[in-house]
Amino acid sequence: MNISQDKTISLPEAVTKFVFSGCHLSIGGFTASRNPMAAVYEIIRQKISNIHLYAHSNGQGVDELIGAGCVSRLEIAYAGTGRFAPTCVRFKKAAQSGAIAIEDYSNYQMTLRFMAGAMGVPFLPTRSSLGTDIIEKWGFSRQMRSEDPRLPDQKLRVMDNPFGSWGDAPKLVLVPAINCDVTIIHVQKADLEGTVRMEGLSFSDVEQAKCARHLIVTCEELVSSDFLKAGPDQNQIPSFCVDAVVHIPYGAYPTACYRYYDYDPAYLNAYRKNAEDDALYNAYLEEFVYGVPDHQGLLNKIGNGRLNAIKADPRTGYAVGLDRR
Amino acid sequence: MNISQDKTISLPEAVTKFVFSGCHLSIGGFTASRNPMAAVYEIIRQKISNIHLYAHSNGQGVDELIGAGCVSRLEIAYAGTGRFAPTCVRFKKAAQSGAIAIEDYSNYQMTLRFMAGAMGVPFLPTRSSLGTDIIEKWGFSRQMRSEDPRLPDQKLRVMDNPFGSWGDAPKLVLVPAINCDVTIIHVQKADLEGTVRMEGLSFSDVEQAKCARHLIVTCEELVSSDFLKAGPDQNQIPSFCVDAVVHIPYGAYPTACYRYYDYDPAYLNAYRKNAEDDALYNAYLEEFVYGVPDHQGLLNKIGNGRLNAIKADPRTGYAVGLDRR
Amino acid sequence: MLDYMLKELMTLAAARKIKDGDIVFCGTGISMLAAMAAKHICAPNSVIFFETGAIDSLLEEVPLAVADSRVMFWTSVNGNLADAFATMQSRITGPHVVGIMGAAQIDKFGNLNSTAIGDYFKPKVRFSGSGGACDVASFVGRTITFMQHEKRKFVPKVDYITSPGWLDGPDGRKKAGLPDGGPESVITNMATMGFDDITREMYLTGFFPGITPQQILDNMGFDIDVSRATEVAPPTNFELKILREKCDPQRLILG
Amino acid sequence: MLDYMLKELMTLAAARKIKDGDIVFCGTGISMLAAMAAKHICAPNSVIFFETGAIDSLLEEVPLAVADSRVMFWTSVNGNLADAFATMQSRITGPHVVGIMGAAQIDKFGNLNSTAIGDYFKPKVRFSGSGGACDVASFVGRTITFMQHEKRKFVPKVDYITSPGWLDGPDGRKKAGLPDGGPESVITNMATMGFDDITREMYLTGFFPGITPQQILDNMGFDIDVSRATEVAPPTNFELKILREKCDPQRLILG
Repeated sequence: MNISQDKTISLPEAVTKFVFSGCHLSIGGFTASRNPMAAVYEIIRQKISNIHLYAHSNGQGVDELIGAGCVSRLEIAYAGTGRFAPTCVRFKKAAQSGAIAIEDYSNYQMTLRFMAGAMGVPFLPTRSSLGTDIIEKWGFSRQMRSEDPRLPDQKLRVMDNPFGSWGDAPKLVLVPAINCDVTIIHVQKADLEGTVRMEGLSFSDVEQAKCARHLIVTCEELVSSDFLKAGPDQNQIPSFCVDAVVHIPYGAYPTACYRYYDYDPAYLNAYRKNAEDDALYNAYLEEFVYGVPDHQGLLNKIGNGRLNAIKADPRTGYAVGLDRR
Repeated sequence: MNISQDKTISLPEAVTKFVFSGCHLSIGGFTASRNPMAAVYEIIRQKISNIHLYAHSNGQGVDELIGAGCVSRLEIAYAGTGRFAPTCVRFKKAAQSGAIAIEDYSNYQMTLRFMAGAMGVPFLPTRSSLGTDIIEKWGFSRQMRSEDPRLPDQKLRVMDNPFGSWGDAPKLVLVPAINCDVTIIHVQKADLEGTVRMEGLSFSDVEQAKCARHLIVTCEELVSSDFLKAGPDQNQIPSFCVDAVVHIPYGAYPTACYRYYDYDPAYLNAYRKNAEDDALYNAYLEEFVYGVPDHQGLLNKIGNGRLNAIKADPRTGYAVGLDRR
Repeated sequence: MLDYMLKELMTLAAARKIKDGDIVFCGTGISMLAAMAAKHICAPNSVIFFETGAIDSLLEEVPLAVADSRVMFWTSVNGNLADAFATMQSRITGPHVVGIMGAAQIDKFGNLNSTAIGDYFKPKVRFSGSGGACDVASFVGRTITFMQHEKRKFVPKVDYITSPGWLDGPDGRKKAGLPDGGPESVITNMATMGFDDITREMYLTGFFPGITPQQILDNMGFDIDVSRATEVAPPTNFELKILREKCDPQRLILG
Repeated sequence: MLDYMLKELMTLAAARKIKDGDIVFCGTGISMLAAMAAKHICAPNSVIFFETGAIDSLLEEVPLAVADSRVMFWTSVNGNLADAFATMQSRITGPHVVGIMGAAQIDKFGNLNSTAIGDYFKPKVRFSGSGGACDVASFVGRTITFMQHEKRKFVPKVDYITSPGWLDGPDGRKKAGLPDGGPESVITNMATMGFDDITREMYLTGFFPGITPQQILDNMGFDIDVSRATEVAPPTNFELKILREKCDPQRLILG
């Protein structure tokens, strides 16, 4: 909790302060949209390792953290980047080689787990996954769980409806809350104190934001509090949930940020190609992540031509007619 | 479920079609704001009785339905109308005389119960009310519950945390879902199909709307779908949840509708005074409810002078400087 | 000596207990005035929020209900009930919330009744019910309760526990499974009271100028320790100015 | 006879199964094209929605992911994941939802694997995982699954049940505690299949023009009843026009 009226801080400082080796981290966004990529790249540059990562359907951010060796354990529902990578490539390799421990949930279950953390309850119930291997197969063993106080003792629990036939749901799956050390989300607008406005779909970013001990918000635009207060129905996260505000335009690049820019098909396609080959992938990391001092360095390398091509059209919020092959 | 593209209907028709004697009804709004008062008065005029009513902190609407004898059972967290009636008067009389059966919950519990219904789960957990009489004292007896399939067998249940020490919550209170026959909410804007935009606070109207088998939306303004689609981040209820759309300006009067009009202190103060005395109350009902053919009739009786006095100021959304003594 | 009303001192006594950075849950009436005054007096970075979901409302005019349109104007976030109560139940934000409440009855452990006097099933007097009070009292770091100082309100045993205080003593909340936190103080038209760190029993912390501890005891249905009490400082000129000019210029609440 | 691609017929075969008033859950790719086509062909009052929370998106351009900005533009409601899945789990709206999905493996009861081939703990091939698929398959009234018609995909037993079909037969879902509803049809590049009302086993309902039931069986890892199958009607001129001109004019999905 940070009660100051100006929570702005540089991205390297925010990452150094709140993200640490072994930390439990969750990142916002969905597949190729609003991933907090600037923060992801900074985590990679700071060589933070052994991260326990939570996401629902986060694509690019998860894959780059895994590819760079930052992640040791992953709880996830879906690792794909839309048509650019129906299954994230470095994730797939890590799963197949056993390089990281993975535990699978459904999207709703991950959302409910973040929501339970945000609500301050140890679990929430759902009817999803009854009869499936999501219940049967635990990615993290019972022993690993019992030895680690930062994991619930059980992946999930099936229980009989304690209200009998009420609600016509004889059995429920209880999914345990996630209370992570830090969540990072990238949003369209925030003020100095950290009040957040997301535009378009908010995915599960609000629940992820509120379940974390610390919250880093990176934003496209730093706006005045008065600007946000003139339209409070559209703001989602109050300042008292926020620890750090980082103003970083194109902070979701190469994923999309609705009303600001689209995803960059050229980057994502090249990424997938590089990801297929270890040597190419190392060269990618050297050039595009370690080889630049910061996110602006990456943007400089990409160049104004490509950034202009993905600029959002004001009417639709995306780059109309963008070559997406 | 109504799939037509024009769900508009008159208020008498909507009430006749969906609200029936003995039905389980929930009404939206909070104390002196956005109560669906036009619908409440229409229910009274149609002399629908024996209603099982659900609300969280609904004030005026609940009190008028009780006062007119429409309600036999009530599940509620709070029956007050702000400073105009810290405890609703007809509610108080009915409770003290035993005229209606009342079961008490907290506001969060009622909200979670509507939410559970909306989510399709039989219960949700909370830590609220542990150690209190909200758990100990059931307004509806075990026998009444076991005889009525439309009530859960238990008011609520206390359970040990099935995830042990996870979440630092050794015990949870499980509150049962509400799935009522019909919910009525009054909103600022809707289109013909029923997509809803509420402005300002939405209270628990969204959860109440989605937990009901049928949903009646009364609205200040009927707007085009294109108008709503130009700002979809601000719309809360999709059309497939809506059965009937009723265009009824001042539909929340005498309670407030943010950005349209304020509550009417003169009406609410006179109401409280009348409510204290059975004869005065009957005279009130005869004159202001039964004595008018419809909501417009009530507005005509109130007159333009008073309606103008409560007109919302465009900057603030309420009637600045209104005499509220 | 300044001329002030008891209601003003009550409000200010509560305001003084709000710490910078607190997230302040309040209802309407003097609890809201206390929260507003605190922002000007001692806790500039405190945030006022309402159970209806409004956060950091400007409050150009005094709202007469927590759902009043006046709480919706110029806020940081207009949310809903689910959001508001989750903020209080949350293990991260909840401990930073101070809740200000009222009730019809209170006992020595700070348990509150706002539901019914007499038998719940045949109430002599029925009140509004919990509203959010039970939730707040269950969840948040600390609560401040406003009471009128009357024997019938300070009772050995409340007729109905609507909102949990320390329940039956030191381990009451823990045994019931409630979070840490609980009643911090009670503020009346005569005195301020706290709860002993060990026994969790109510004790007198302050008596208002011109009121003796004995007068306070005479107006309660149970005895409390008065040995630790000191006189409550009267309102300062600055405090009164804030309260009267910034918080309730129309005197809708102060009267 | 019209010239058409198999992918076009697959898409239209699914579109024809959507009823007016259905709430259509879809992913990207041909499932979304099927939903879009249905609105023009047979179900004008159907509503397309995405697990990301977008309802009734205009879809001026084809999205390449369900979180694509293209699903956020000109919608009825921009919600979130919690809303979207609650709509499907709801006892009121859920039965009206038809979910269109895909998978890496399917068995005769319509159970789907989109997680891993081989041992879950040492996968030979790892896929993306459930995403919302398990939720949809658990909750909604009926599902339509797109598959490539290959022996290695139609298997006697899926390596991992990601999304529940009829589980182990007629009582499978009931025993597991799942809601009513379940797999309705499977559409491949060769055929359409349904599930028997009694046995819940897959059977052939239609074979694409030019394909024989035997060819279909030759490309499956288990036998199915083919006695009830008829030839699937080829795309009409109108259907093709809708699909090509209204749904995917840039041929981003149809290729």
